[in-house]
Amino acid sequence: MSLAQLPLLEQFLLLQAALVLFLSFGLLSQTRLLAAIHAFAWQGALIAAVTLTVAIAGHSHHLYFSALLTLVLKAMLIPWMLHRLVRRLALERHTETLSHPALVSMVAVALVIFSYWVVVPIVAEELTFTRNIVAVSLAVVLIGLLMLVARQQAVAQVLGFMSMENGLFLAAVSATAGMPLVVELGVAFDVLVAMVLFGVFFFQIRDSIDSLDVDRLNRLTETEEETA
Amino acid sequence: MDEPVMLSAWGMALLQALLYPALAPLLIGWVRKVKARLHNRRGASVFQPYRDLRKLLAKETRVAHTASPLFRLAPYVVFVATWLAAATVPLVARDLPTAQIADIIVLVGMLGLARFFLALAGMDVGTAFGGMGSSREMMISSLAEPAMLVAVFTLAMSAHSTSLSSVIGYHLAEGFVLRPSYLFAFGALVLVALAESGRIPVDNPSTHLELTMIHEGMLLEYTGRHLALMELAAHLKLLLYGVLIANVFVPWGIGQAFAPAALALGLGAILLKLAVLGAALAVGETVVAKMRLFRAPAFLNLALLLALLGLLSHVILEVGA
Amino acid sequence: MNIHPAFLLALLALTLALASSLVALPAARWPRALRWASLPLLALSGVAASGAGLWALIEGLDLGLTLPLGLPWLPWHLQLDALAGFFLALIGILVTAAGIYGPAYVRGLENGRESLAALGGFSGLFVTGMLLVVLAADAFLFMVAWELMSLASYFLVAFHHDNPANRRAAFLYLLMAHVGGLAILLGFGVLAAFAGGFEFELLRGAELSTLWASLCFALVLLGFGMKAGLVPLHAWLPEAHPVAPSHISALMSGAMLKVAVYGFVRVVFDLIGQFHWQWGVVVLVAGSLSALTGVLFAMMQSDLKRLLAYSSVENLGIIFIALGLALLFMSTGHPTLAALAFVAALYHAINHALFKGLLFLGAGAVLHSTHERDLEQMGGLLRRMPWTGLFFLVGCVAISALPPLNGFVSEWLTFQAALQAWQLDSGVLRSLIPIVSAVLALTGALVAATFVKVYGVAFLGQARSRHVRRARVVPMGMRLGQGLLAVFCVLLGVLPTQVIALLDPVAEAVFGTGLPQAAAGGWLWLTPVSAETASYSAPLSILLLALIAGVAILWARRGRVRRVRRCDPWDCGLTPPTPRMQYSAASFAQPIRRVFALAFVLDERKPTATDTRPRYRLRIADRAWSLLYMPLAQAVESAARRVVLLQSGNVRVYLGWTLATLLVLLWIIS
Amino acid sequence: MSALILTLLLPLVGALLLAFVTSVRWAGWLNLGIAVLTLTTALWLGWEVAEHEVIAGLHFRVDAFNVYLVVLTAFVGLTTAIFSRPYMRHVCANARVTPAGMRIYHSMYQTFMLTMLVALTTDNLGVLWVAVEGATLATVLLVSLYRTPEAVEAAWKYFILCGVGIALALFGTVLTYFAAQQVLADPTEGLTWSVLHAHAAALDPTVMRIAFVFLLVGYGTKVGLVPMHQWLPDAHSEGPTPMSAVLSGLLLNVALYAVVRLKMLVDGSLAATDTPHLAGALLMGFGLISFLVAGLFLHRQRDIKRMFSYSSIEHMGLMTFAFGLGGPLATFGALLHMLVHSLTKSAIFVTVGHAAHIAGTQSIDRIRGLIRTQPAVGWSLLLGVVAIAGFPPFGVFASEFLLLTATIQTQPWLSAALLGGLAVACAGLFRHVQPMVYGTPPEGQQPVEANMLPVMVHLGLVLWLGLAIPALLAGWLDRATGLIAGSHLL
Repeated sequence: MSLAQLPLLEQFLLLQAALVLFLSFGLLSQTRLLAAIHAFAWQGALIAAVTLTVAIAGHSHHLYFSALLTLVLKAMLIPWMLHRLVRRLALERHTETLSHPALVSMVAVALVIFSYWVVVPIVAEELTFTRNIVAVSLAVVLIGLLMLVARQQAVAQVLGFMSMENGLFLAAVSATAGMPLVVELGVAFDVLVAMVLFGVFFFQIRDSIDSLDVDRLNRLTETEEETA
Repeated sequence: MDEPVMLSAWGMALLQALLYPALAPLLIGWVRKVKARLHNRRGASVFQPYRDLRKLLAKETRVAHTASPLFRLAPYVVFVATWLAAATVPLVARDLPTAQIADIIVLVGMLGLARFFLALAGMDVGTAFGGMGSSREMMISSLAEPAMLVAVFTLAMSAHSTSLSSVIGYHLAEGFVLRPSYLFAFGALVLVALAESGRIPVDNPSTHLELTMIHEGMLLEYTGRHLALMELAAHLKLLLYGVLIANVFVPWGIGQAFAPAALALGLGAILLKLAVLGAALAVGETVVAKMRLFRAPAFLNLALLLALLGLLSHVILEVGA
Repeated sequence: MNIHPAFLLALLALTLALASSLVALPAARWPRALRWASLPLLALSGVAASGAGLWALIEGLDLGLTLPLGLPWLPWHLQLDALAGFFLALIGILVTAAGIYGPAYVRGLENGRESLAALGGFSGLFVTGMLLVVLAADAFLFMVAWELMSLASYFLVAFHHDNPANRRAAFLYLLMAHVGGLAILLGFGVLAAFAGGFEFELLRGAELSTLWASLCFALVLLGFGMKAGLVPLHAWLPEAHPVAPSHISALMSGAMLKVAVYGFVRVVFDLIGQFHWQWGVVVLVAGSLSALTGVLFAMMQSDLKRLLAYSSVENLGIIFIALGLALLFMSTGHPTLAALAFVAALYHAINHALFKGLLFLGAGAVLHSTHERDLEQMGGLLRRMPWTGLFFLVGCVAISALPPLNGFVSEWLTFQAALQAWQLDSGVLRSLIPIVSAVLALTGALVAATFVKVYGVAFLGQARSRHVRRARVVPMGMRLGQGLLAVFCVLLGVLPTQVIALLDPVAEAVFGTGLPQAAAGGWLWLTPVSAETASYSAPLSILLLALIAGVAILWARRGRVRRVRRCDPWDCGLTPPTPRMQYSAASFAQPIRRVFALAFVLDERKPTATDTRPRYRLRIADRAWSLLYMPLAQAVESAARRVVLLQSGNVRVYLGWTLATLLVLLWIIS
Repeated sequence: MSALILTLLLPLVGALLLAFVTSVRWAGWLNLGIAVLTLTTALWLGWEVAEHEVIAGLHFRVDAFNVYLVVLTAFVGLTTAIFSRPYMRHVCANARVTPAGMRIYHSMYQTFMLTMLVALTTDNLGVLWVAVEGATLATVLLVSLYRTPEAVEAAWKYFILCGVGIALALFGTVLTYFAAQQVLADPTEGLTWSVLHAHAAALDPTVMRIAFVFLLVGYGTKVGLVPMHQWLPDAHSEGPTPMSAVLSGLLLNVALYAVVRLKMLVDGSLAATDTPHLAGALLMGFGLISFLVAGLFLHRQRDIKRMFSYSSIEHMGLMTFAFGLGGPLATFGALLHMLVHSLTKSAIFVTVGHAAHIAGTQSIDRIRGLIRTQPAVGWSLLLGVVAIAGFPPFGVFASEFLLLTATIQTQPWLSAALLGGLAVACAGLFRHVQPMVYGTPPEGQQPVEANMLPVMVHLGLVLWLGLAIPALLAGWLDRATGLIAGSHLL
């Protein structure tokens, strides 16, 4: 069925999903840390919006709560923490030079197509709409992973990781109208703790190799020949 | 067999066993005589070997300080083993219990035992020549023994038996058949016999030239009665091979029963055969030259090859499944 | 349930062996625990085992028993039938000898650095393992016992672990034992897949297609052949056997290799229960190859124990030749002949156990009193250690397959079996078997040469080094141990008919027929097929030997001068020869080395005329290494070198792997 | 039920308490005490489960499959605590760790135990996910405890890789939930394993397929399946030794446990489709690859702890393969292998800790002649390796026997690969271990005061399991086999 036949709310949902996807492209290609963090915050906000929309659509109350949760956590708390970290690490001016930006975004596009192709076989007519959202969120997840692969800056990697989480939230909310509350809370808690730990590790890494370039974390390897 | 026959059989067996050492020197003497004639010499009497043995027995026996008890034990073992081996080969009569005691594989084993102690004795005193002799002897024998066994197997497989008397009986029973396998086996046995009894072209019984000697090298340290035993054992060995070849390939004339006539015939027959063989040996030793030691393997490989050919031709041509 | 006394005896043997390993543990603090408690217990266990084995043989028992151990649905199944009994007896005799011999031997180790607790403990476990393998009646227990045996012997090989060479040997041994064990395990797996269970009872009933049966056969041949040291799977054997303490070497060569033979017989002849002439040919060829290679390399060795180890390879080859003949005859429907070959194999198995054990114990005695394993340093030991010299001589004569000792009987039987080839229909086999017997003959002759070298160089002549010149008679226990085995060598040589009467039930059990003709002519005459075909009377030949000896002595000693005078050696009138002028082991082997040069990888350094200090160096390598083992090792190494590229150290690469895996999987499933 | 609650509460309380105990001595003892109590309650739980098949309630469910893992976890937790008390004091004395670090260590130790137990006992896939992620978070700080550059690097890699993996697993979970919602009357139960298992056949196979891929990659990362294994050797080699022991002994098991639970669901939903054994095939593939690759890795090791972590990968691969193979024989073997492997491997890591102390280094080339320096340690290491290499009479042999025979019954040609892999692995282990235990020790290699009790107990148990499997355990394992493979063995 075509977009036009969908109710307005769902069209709105798809729009938001599209925006989320767009933002993760932005994250992927954004070289300035602070800007990337902002993009991430916006992504979080959009996820929250999506949740809210679904809540309104489905009148499911616990989704209101999780919308709030998402907003606070993804759009405010974590970006704020990252902000603080970046400032304390004196990385405000840090810009990263991507090795092959064009290639990376091409790969990202390919990933989008791939994820759609993967999800297509889910054939249940009334699901087409959710199916597409699953495709989008899968794309977001994969792009987040791609970002982890492409970026050598620890903070940027964390952003990629977090945007993966965003993709998960998107999927959870839009496709399944929200996970059970227990799980939501647990996940949120884990993410928060993870964020804190990331913060700790930024400093540990900087102390050990006085930089946050993960390519320089290459002591532990099997490849070099024995020096006996 | 009922008692009296049994007894007479055993008696015969013992007589025949005694006949071997009695005849052995004679064969040597005969060969030497013929050789001398071929060399246009008069040569010593045919009975010279007996006199040599008597002389050796009369002489004092000396043993090196460095020798161990085994050195004095060895001559007896060598002699006894060779004699026992010989005793199992039908000489004048065929169906003797001694032939039952040991078939042809045991015979080879007995000769092996003799050789084993002979070689050990050679190494005992700890002289260079002794060791050299033993080493070469074992090399030669390790090639000759398989050749001999395979040649014998050819006979055994066609006669379906490894007991000499059965083999001979089988041949007598089926009369004269021209078997290619026997030709090869015969050739192999002759070569082996030459090598094993230390004749030209492998070894030269009448030299003490250190580079060439094998058998003599091991006997260097022996004197007196020990030497006599060793010599006699060597003679026995030659006789044994002669009789083996003669009676297995040309069994006719051997005594089938224990009747005096048959036995006398058998004795005459074997003497005749041995005379011929001895003459042939003498001729061969005169015309052929002793070969270098490391040509000997080739010589024995030829023997082994012949033997195998015999075996295969038997399997392929004669059984004919 | 009431257990048959024979079985109780076997269990007692097991317990005693275990006990001996337990009481050895305090040896860490009190070294004497080994001498006074552990080894005597081991000897007792040996006695019990041989008793149980003989019982089973004489009565032709076939008993079963289950113990509440093992897997929940598969308790340990034990069995005691004729076959097991025979090998039980074999192991028992050897263990007894080792137990008697051991105390005096380990005394020499008490002030060494190695822990005697390990020695005693693992010796006990080793024996336990061997006995348990023979008694096992289900695949699981069999494998447990088998690997226990391998493992314990590994620790014994690694006993003198200060020497890196020994460690390498132990490593190689463990590795090959493990691979072999796994192969056997898979072989059992094939059987079990068809039988639906692991008990031998069920495995016997398994209906395999020829393909599967052949696969199973190949696996077990690989596994047991590896343990039995069949060429080219023998590489570990000459490395591992010599480095263990000598009484253990005796057990390893004498008993453990036979356990491998047992396993092969049990699985191939008993469990698989079908015979194909192709199998026979394979075994025959493998056996001949091992026999020839083994003896040739034995001839070339100058390390006494290493030489003995190589000769074990040769003897196992002979055993497998006989087994191959049995397979051939069975597959072509001649059970009686198969039984003949089989009996020959068993006979040679026990013979080899006896004389190889004896020889290793002798080598141990030499080692004990001279601390020397290198033949080139020995000489003249017969006059310094007369008893050991005598026993060793018996061993040498026996192993050289010379009448009237035991080695000859089994070789004779093997020949007799081979000579029945004319009864086969297929001309190919008819011509193959005689060639094999030719190889056998060649092997026999070379063995004689080898042991002339060993005895002549080590025990005769003059001492080649000071410490050998100072050699002393070894203690009573060690002499007893050797004597026991020597006596057995003579007995089995002189009374073949009785021994074969004992072996008959085994053949009966396996082929359903024994050797009815064997003693047809009375106990004096051994006539395996029929009196016309072949007969051998060891007792009478002994009698005649004695008789003739008497005659000879009388005749020879009637000369005028009776007494023997001592003098310097003549040696063609050279100056009194020095020890360095003697033929050395290497020089003795030189002609054969030259004749069979093809078999070896020779690295010979002859001194040149201008050498100030001329030295002759000779290295002989085994082709199996360059052809089989090295390539394998290199393959693994290079594979490892490639694989480690996975661990590049860069976290982004790792994440890339994760992403790639994810995508590939998604692609696969859609 | 109360037993279960206690079993979960004890570590929680312990974690909170230990976070505030400043005295290293008391912390060690307290840690030990809590471990003891946990074990007792775990045994109680086991007894209850033996009483009445299943204990379920409030998102928790204990059946035959996980109860023996619970007991095992508590047990290894205890023995490791016994070892860690003197060991960590030794470490602390060498000032490699600050007292604050020690507080984190002990608190996190209990937290880790908590997450393990929760992950094992929960019936809710979401909670399972939360627990496994929690385990990562709890251990990641411990990996970087020593603050050496290597440690920090290892921790970072561990964190990122497992974080990503787990995130993927969450996506899989979401998809499962998504599939569940289409069939379940009450969507909130969409993550309850038991309910899902009941309705497995109805779940949309396509979604489940995709979901399983994500779950496999996700939890597989934690299992240490090649090629997502790279974090494992780093984390094992750089973290404190007790951590390595529990990681290898427990965490990997739990991750594999999760994978198997989910495989059961997927099998249910795919049963009707044309690829009913997809999950099994994937598991077999990953297992075999991990097994072979890890075996090869063993040959190139220079760090003793890394080496044994690769051996862990190898064995996890073997178990994964066996679970993928399916069938009662293989499954029973795999369950048994889980048990004996974690016992043996934790014992080995404990021994390795002592060995490293003796030699003052983890570099294989510089550890020599342990048997001479300290026979107890040397022999334990040697015997441990013998056990892990699959020699009888140790239990690992029993399980490998079952695996191999099961393989040759169902997939005969793969058994060749197993044969080669085992041989390569055995060679890889012994070529490094022999020089370490044998030979003459270098100068200045001193014995240390070592408490070999845990090692003895573990190896003793493994030996016992190799000789005879007690009826109770056999019953548990067999019921678990029934759950997983659908048919019993006994």
